Amino acid sequence: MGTNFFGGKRDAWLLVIGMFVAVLVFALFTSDFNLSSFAITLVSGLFQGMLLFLVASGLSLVFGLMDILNFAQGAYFMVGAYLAYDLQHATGVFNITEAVPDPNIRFIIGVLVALFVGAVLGWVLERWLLRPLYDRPLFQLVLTFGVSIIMLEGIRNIWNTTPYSWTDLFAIREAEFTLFGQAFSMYRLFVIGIGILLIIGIALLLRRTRLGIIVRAGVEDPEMVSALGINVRVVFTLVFTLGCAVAAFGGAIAAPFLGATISLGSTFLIQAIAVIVLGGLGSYEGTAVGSIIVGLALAAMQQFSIGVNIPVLATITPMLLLVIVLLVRPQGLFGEAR
Amino acid sequence: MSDNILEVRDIHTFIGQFHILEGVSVSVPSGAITVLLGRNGAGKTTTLRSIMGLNQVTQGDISYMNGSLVGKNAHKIAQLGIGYVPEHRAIFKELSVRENLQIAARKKGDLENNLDFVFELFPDLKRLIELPGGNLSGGQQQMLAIARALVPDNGLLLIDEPSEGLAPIIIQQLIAAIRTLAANKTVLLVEQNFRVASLLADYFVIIDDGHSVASGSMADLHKEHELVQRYLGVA
Amino acid sequence: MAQTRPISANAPARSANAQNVSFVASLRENWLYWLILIVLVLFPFIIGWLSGDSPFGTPRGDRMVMRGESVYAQSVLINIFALSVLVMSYNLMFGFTGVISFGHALFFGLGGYLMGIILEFGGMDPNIGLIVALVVVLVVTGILGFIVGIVSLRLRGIYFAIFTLAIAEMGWLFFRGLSITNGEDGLNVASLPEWLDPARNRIMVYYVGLALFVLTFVLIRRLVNSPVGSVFQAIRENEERAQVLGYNTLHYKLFSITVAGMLAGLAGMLLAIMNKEARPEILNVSVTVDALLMTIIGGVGTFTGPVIGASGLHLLDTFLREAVVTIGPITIDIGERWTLILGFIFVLVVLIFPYGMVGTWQRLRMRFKRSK
Amino acid sequence: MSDVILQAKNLRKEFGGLVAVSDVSLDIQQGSLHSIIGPNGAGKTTFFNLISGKYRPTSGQVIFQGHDITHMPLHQRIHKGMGRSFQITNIFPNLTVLENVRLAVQAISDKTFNFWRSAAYFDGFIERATYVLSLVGLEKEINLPANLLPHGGKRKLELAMLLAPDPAILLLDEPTAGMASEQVPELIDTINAVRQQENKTIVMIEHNMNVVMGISDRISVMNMGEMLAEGSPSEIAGNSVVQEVYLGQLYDDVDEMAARGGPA
Repeated sequence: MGTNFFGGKRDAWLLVIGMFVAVLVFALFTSDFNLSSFAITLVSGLFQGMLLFLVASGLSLVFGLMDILNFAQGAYFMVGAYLAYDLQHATGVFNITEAVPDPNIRFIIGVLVALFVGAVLGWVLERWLLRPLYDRPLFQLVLTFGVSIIMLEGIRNIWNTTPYSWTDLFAIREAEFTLFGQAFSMYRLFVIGIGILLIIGIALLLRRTRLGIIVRAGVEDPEMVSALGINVRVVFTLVFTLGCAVAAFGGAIAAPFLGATISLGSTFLIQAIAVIVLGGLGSYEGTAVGSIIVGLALAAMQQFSIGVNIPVLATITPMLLLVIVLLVRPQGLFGEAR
Repeated sequence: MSDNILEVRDIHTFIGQFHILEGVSVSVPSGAITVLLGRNGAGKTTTLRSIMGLNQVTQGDISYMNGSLVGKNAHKIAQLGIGYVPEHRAIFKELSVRENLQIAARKKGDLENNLDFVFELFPDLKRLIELPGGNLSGGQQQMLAIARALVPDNGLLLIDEPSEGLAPIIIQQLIAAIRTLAANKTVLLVEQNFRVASLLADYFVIIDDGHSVASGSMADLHKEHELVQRYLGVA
Repeated sequence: MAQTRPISANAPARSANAQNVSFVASLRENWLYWLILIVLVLFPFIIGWLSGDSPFGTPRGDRMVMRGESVYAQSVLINIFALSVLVMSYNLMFGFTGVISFGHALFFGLGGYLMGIILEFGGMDPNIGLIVALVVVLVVTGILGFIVGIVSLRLRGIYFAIFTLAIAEMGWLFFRGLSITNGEDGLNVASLPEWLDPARNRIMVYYVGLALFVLTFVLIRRLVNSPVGSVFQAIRENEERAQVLGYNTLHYKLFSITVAGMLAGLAGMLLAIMNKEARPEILNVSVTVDALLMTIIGGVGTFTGPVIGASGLHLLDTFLREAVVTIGPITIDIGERWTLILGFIFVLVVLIFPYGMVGTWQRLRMRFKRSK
Repeated sequence: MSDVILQAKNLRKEFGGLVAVSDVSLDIQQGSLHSIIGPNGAGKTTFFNLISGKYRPTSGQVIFQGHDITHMPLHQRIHKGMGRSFQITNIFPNLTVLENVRLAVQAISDKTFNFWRSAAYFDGFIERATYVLSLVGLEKEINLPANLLPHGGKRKLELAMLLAPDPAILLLDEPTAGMASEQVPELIDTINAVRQQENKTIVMIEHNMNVVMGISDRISVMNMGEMLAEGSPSEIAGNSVVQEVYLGQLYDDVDEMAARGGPA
């Protein structure tokens, strides 16, 4: 991975740099070389990229390690969003506005509860439903899909189908900052910051800790890891739980911007799948880089599609990018050629 | 036979629908090197994998230091002190040599205590320590695979085809290393190459078509020309 | 995926000189299929007789739409036909050839949309429009299947699956945003020929649907039992070995994908006729996922599995959606929780039937036979 | 040398800098049984993969019946009359024995791309398949799913699939690998019978020296990716270089070293 930064993966990195340059040039072009609208594109792109990463990172780690494409990942994102919304606002199921009058603290509580619930639900799914199916990968796919339906319906039954938009503001959601003369909500910066911290955090976890070494080894050859005396199944459960928790966490911190809606999960899931395949399945750096590229491209395309008045252009961007990358590099950016 | 550290009794193993082992028995005396001989596809590798818990044994028993291994998960078996060096090495290519060794440590101090011995045995590894495993040559990977099994305090090593695809000069080094490490470990070896096997092993078991068909001391095997020709095809 | 592979679907080969008695033989061998066919042909009349409603429907309301028990039952079956054809076509590619695609919805949806666009904007006589639509759907889905196949079959396994997903998602997003087809609201298909208008002549739509269903079933059965079909299965079992035998496996996979795509297009046409509209949902990935799930639940690589999976789930869907169950003091509105129940059904079937319903049944029967 | 059926010219294959086969040339005479021997890792299987088309050579040429087939894809070589077996048993496990062979017969027929007619067209295929199965002695097992055959039976099935399209040359990769020793003579008889009845050219990799010495017309010896020697069985048995490299020298210094008690 990082040890030979430009070693075996030189082609991939060259391609990545090329794509970055192309996307940024395109963004400059769509903003008519106006720095303040370029800044909008940049911030919005990074923001969307980080949200994508929050769903994609878990998906990618789980796929790399266990060969499971977790179709329920989007539902975990949604659970996080709904929980955070509910705990923040007086409407909904749990009303803690009187017990905790400070909206900032309520937000923190919401995020933590989302993280915790995501972890618990992730643990249940892996430990009790997926584990009996380890030698039947196709059925694992069906199962995660069934679980995503159950979770979606659960949400529908608890919170009904009306979309919630976030109304209860708190400190960083209100604050603003200025870039090239353009004012932005501080909250975008906050999400970007969280995303960057998470990218670095997971990278450090993978590089520096014993668990990380085991996970990276497990991606290559889980059987050999177990033959070295390590209980790989426990590691599987741990990583799966972590992936679901991060997705729910992502939903929670996305909610102040995106609100909580029924279609949130499927949109992010499909885009996240596009990201991890584009980045190369099983490659963490591919997922990180892919998230940012797709996020930036999305923002630039959004800008562009407003200009030409073809809104479809923006929504198909992640898919289009994926198709192009796979045609150029069938194994994705950082995937291993077979 | 209390001085046999490992006793495999009449095991049967399926891989999918294929009945691979149809009655294999192997006794491994402690402190010695035992070799499994036999031709390609005879079931030697499956025997090692069955001992290690990587293939499910459906019948028969495997006892290690008087406890049964049958039905145990691979990681539990490894924790009992059995080191496994698989066919084709199974080095983690993305991990550095150091990380490949680190991951094998089962408790604090494993790596520190045994690293000197490992470097003494395979001095090459010392200078390659920060390189990704995938960048090593075949011989170096084989050394790393054996070194990895030496990091924890294993009493028994299962080594599958150490000489496969290696140049003679490397094979020489490996033979010397395995002999050195066997001074205080028990080794069960799979070796296709009869010459290498003769140089290493004290005892042999011949496996043919999923059955163990002969066993004894290696010194005696050299007199059994008929046996050698029949099962091993060596003139 | 070895565990989902069925025992060879090939019937034992019969010798050629037995061909004149083969009809009788096939009657004896396939009596259950013939029986089901007869029941399906008579179905509108049986329901009509049982319920007392006319099988052709009774005009009601100011728009004089044909209604009645029999007509309603027919519409349930028409939906099942369309769904079964879709799932059978998916199974041809996935179950018999071993190609996993996540983009099947594209072909299904294009069938509906192309027909709708031709009928609504073509300005042709509806009968001619329908024939033109049929030809265009077959040609476009065929060519598209071929192109998607040729471009993407060099991708392996999951990369191919996700590539097809991306293509299909773009199709969905495109039609969802396309204003001439009313975007998310969908395109109304009002210009159907009178004889095939489900509001007036439901029974004709029923027989057209039945014909498509039977044709697809027979086509797939013959195809799979033909020389080409045995190569499909060889590819599923061991593609490299098939190459080494001297087969250009790319050709066969392309053929399988193309035929599957065309059949899915026809299924989409049928559904659009029945609903008199084409909505973007028919292009959504959930259509593909449904086809995949119904195949797996019914039995991958079996002839009847997809039909059983499709009809079973659709029937459950239809009847449980409005059901209210009262057990003692507890009243459960199943309809409200139907999708939730569906989710549980997926989970349970996966845990209980390791080879799908038909696959598990076949295996049990084989084991029983062998032990006898 | 007009009756050379297969010719390898300076074949070379590198895997990421590692030379697996180093400029190997070889002529195979029409109708001969030519064995390739050598220690593990000598590059025999890689060489086979180059001839049969599984790998593309880094450089060099393969000439078959006068045509350059170096870049011909796998499936076309079958139609040109080349058949190849595998070290690992490679069959269609869930299809019947007959289906396995029938597919092999069908592969070279012009009726291959028929997707409607069923029974009628299968007849000719089945006739040939049954004949080939009787040739290898599997006539009783034709309706068994292939994965239920014992190991020796699977190797015979492989041989039958190989013979089915009536190839001009057979490439056998360790045909006796993994067979019970009692079954080996039977397989050798089968190979000999096939060779005489059907007048095939056979190229074979084999470990079992008895087999090799007993039935080969020519033997080539490979070592470390290079072709070391070629000759009749008696020439090879008497060749001192071969003796040294394949059977002796490689390990003589190992013996020596062992005697000294460690590497220098």
